[in-house]
Amino acid sequence: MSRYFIRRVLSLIPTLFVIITLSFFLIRLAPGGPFAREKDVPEIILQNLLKRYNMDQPLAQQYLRYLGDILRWDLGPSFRYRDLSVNEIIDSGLPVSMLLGVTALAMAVFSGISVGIISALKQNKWPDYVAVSIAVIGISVPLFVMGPVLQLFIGMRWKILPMGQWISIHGIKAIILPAITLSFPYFAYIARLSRASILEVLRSDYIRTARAKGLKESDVVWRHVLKGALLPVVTYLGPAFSGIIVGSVVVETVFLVPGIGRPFIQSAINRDYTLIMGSVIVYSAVLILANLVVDVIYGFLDPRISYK
Amino acid sequence: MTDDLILQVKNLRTYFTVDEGLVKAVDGVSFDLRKGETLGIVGESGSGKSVTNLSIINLIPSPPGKIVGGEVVFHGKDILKMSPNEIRHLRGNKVSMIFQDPMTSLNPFLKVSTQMIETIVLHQGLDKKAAKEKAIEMLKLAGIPAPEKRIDQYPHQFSGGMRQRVMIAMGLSCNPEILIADEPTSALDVTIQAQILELIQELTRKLGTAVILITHSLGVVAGMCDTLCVMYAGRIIERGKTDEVFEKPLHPYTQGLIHSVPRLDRENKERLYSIQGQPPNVIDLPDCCPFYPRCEKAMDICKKKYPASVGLGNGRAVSCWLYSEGNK
Amino acid sequence: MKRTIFALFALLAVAALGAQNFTIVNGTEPVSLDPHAVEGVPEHRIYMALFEGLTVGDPRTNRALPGIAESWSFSADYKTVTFKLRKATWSDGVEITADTVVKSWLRKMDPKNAFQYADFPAYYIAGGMDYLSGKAGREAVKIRAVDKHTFEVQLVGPIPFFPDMIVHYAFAVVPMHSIEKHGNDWIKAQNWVSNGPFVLKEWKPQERVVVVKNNRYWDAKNVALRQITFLANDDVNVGYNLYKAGAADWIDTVPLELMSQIKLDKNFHVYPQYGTYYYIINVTRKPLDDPRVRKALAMAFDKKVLVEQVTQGGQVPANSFVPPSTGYTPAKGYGFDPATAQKLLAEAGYPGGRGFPTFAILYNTSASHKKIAEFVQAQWKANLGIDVTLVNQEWGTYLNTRSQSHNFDIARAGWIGDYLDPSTFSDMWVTGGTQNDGLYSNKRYDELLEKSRTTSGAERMKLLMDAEKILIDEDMAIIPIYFYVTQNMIDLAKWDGWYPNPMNQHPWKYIRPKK
Amino acid sequence: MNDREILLDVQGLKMHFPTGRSILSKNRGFIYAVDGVDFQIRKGETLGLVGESGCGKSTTVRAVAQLYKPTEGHVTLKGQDLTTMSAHDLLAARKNMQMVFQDPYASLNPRMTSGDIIAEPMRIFQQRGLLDMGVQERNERVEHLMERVGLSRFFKNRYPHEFSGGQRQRIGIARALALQPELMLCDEPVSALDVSIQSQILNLFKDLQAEFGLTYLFIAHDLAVIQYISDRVAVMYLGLIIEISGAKDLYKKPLHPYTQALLSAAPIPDPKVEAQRKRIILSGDVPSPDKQRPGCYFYDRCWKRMDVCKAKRPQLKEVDEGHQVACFLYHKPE
Repeated sequence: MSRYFIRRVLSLIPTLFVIITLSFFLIRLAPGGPFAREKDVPEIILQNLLKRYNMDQPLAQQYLRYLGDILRWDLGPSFRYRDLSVNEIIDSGLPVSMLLGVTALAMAVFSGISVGIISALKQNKWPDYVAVSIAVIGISVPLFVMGPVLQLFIGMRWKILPMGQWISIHGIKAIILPAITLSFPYFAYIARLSRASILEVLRSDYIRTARAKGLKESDVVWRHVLKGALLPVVTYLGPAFSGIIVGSVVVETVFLVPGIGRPFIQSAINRDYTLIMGSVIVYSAVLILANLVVDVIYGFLDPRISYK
Repeated sequence: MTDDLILQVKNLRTYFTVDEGLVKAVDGVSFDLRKGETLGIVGESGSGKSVTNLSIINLIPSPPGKIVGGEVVFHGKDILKMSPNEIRHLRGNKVSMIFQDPMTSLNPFLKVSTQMIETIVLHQGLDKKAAKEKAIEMLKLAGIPAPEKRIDQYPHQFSGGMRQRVMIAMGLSCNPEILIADEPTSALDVTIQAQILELIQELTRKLGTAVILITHSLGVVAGMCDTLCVMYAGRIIERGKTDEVFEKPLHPYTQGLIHSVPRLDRENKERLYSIQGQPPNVIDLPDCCPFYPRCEKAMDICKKKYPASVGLGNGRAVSCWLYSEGNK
Repeated sequence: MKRTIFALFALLAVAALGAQNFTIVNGTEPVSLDPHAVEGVPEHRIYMALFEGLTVGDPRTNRALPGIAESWSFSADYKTVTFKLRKATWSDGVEITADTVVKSWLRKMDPKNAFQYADFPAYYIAGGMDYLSGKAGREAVKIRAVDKHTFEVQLVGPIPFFPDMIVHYAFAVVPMHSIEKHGNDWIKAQNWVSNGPFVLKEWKPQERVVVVKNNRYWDAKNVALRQITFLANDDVNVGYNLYKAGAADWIDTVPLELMSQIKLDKNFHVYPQYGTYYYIINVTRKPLDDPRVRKALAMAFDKKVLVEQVTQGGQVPANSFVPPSTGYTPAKGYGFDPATAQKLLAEAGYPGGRGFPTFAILYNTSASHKKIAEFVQAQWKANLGIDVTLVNQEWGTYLNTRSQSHNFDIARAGWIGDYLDPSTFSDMWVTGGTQNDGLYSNKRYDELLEKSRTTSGAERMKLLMDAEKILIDEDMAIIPIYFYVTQNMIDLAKWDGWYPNPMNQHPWKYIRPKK
Repeated sequence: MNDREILLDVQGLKMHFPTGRSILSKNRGFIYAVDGVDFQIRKGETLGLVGESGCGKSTTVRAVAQLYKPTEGHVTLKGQDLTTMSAHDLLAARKNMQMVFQDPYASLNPRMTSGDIIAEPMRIFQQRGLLDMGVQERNERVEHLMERVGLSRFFKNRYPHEFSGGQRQRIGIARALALQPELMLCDEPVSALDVSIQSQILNLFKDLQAEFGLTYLFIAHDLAVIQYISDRVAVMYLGLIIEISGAKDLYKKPLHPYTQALLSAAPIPDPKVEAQRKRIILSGDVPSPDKQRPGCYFYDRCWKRMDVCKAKRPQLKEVDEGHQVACFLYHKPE
């Protein structure tokens, strides 16, 4: 098991190397550059800037230098935010996004599974209809509508929770609305997923066996249904986690959360090469690690899978 | 003789509502089961044999299924009128089931020990340790080598035959009075089938358990069963002692069935007999003999009314107008 | 009775205290807090709170008021300016001297630092370009500390508006002693030193910048606000919601789709801005190389309808490129005149638009640019019978197409003046100019501009006005569409010292709660 | 019978499937699904292939049909070696060799009508220029085929789901017949069918053989079915043929201990016979074919095993006329 784990972690390195190499050259193929402005930058300034960021060197040399820096976990200075290195931007934003993301994912998983269970056990009765409707709303209503609506009512009208800004101002309460908003589509998806898979497991032969053994329905559900039914949910957690960490731009904007999503999106618009690279690396690493963790959890849940 | 009667199924009817209409999966099935008896229920797919047996301990998935009538009298009490609690007390305890596909009938996520112990703890009130000992003992009886070790494994670590042994051990762990075996060997190879059938026979004889064996294989019935019910389109069309039914099948369907199977012990150089036509569509079946479109001896009356069961003594009965007094 | 009055006073005090904190939704995350490294409006607002240059902008007119410089005087030829510095200190008590100013400006122009906008001072200060381009050392730059409190600049020509110009952050004076000590970390809150009415309290990237009153500011007694919070958010709707919820006191953009409702709000202030929205024409491409065609295009859509029905935000239809300002009357240009337009097009060889090749309008992806382009497209089709396609590109790609490859026919553009003088507009269109994306070239225009650099006063203005006549009335090198307006929301019943102005610059030291 | 031409000749057929999970892991394993199989089928003859699941009988048929590229060995159909052919020649050769599958539902495209399904092989051969047949002619042939396999021609516009299992298998057979093949490879064609339908289909196979002179390679796990349909029977165990003989001979006088056990395990639908039968109950399960063994593959479960069986693998040898067996009980190890 641990050997498997180590091997998987080591296999990150070539994967990341390929991703870094591809991204490094691909982003430089995009038209425009980090110093393009609506007010054109005079040639003199441009030359000075290129020199300052070593972009006057041949591309291969820049690439090797970048690889060297990466090995020392130095992602370089941001081209746009002159005072900040990419490391600093990630150091300040990633923990926020992590906190928000983990909270949101926890909410999504907990409520999604609960609703999925209720919905499946009461199939085609009113709790199921209610749950399915909520799930449809969750999947179809975009975050940039969901967020402001919550803001408007809970934050502005009823003043129950802060409508925006982060922990440094409002304390832990600040996390609730953005987390709910962020979790909603994931919650909805997990609810649907778990409903469907519980229904499928409920129809399976081994549940018939469990019932034929005289087990109480609650034992059937808790002991026999859930473990198998939650496997698809676990599989979904990998992409969900990386999506929720890096894909929280809308929520970060709406609720003024100083996470990593906004600078990452901005980096692409600004052609902030180093920050783009940083975001690609972080995103890939989060995705790969999340999938690894999911595989490990999967291995614990499903005895048929063994890791050698 | 009557004292031995442990289960009486009377006019059982289980219907399913599907988009296309009403499926009378089981439509007026009656039979008796005596202590220690092995009863075979033979029929082709869709004939209602499995639904019959799930209905006995009220395990019909509802919706879409519903037991609409009849009685299942177990030791004088109608199971169908019992509370859910009472039925649960019967299931796995007095009445056990084993199923066709041992691959899917055990929970792949739980150790064999967990699955066996929970039944024993539930019905016999043993503590977990004693239950585990009992479970090991049952596995040993079921012919599983090194049961102390294997009990802590997961189902996927067992072969198909071994899994069916586990199912049998689990099914018999609470000394049930009735073991319902639903196609227990259909998914297994011939040599494994022989092992499992022998095991069922040996263990139930030893424990005095009555067996309802559901199968589509006439060969399995011939070797295993004392009595036999032949089902067609949700009804029992013929029943009797196995020997008698095989020796002198009365219903044209039974006759056809027996003759259409190639036999190992004979040279089948002449053409096989075969029943013409297709199995009936069981949705919205009219009240006629469902076999008449395929029957070589069909008469006018057959398409108008379903023939009542005619008792011929010694547990022999047939539902066919050929044998109804009123018709002759 | 006494007690009641006391309680009333206490209440007022609390209210006043609450009102001494000010929050603004400041747009995008500032790229830096280092005044030399910054660019853009959000950064400028923070700059105005934290720093004070030699001069500061008048809150009403944006003209120069004394800052570090108590006073200034020009030489007779307007080529040399001498600034008299007041006795003021940095927030750490270190004195601000003329030497600091010299070092600061040299820092801005140092080619090694590669600061954006370094060309701005370098362009006007004698020797600046030589230094910036690395052709000469710092000694070439003609700025010097005459004595501890006297600072002298030699300019490339007579520039009477130089004091107005240096309100811009490109001329910031920075605490060189702190920079020398802390290096790049000097902008961290714990190392913070500045000389503006406020000093940095905290900077949480992607979240907010908080500044508090600088008690060592020379005019501290006239600074009313205690704290200003700059929220980093550029989503119009989020900003508007924050404002409506009372979580922000000032926003400078509003959601377009709510415009009809917002227009009725008494706290919504629209004011002409020193900026123009226009279409650049690639004058090297046929048939756009024909001035008659360009004029026909300019005359063939109704800007009045455009601003009233499409942009809706109170923008002013523009027939000239340079917005009007004191002493400058813009070119007359051409209004909506489809008949003449058709005639011109016919003269150019395309009667009724027949035979006119299809060309494209390029714009960066945005709903409002798209709406405008669609309007123009429809009007050109209706009034000239010509077909135009629309091409939208993502920001970086669009910039590249417009400024590097020049691979476009007509492209949308906008220009906001850096300082309140027509030259910030006129300079763009000289042959080979950096901003000359349409590749326009007219010898006479270049000559007039060149001449304007060595003259001053009304004569200079005349030269610039004549130049624009060539640019617009004769050549129609670009198509002006409308003058930008500022669209602020701030409750002026609550806040004093905030005045609408063409540069949309509102120095913080004047803003105070209304009594 | 023996004087008839050999239609299919299979020599040294091996089919090994790699099980290594990733290209990085070194210890790649193999499933030795078929591990050296030889047999011939003469024209008009039916060879039954019988064995338990995992013995390699399906893989053998698929490798013969070139659905898998055999690891080793040669498959010669009408004198042409299929394993060395070009793709185009192989397609042409397929005209003489068609398959019928076990699951008639899974092997029929649910979105095609039965008529289209039956016409499809002809259509494909037409497209490739291997057949010259007008649309009219093709339609007539489809109708003729449907009638011949016992389906009304009026059903040709129906979709597979509208048919019962037996009827679907008839569609599958009609499709296989479309190109008038000489050899039919039948992979458990009756296993999924109910008893009463099974006999109909078995009779159909027999009738078609008589009418068209077809040759069958026929797989089933039901020994009685194999006995009924086959002229000769080959018994497979763990990827090898362990006994091959005329059907009558094999059932009367099975030689290999495995064949004996297999036959004795199969139930006979007659209580009187059953009551008197003695079963040879084999212990244990069929081992997984994931390793090659030096000795007899049946050694672990054999009740007549000898020391030599563990060390050496018996080869298939003729011990009676037309009756070959791979067992040291009948011939000495070399």
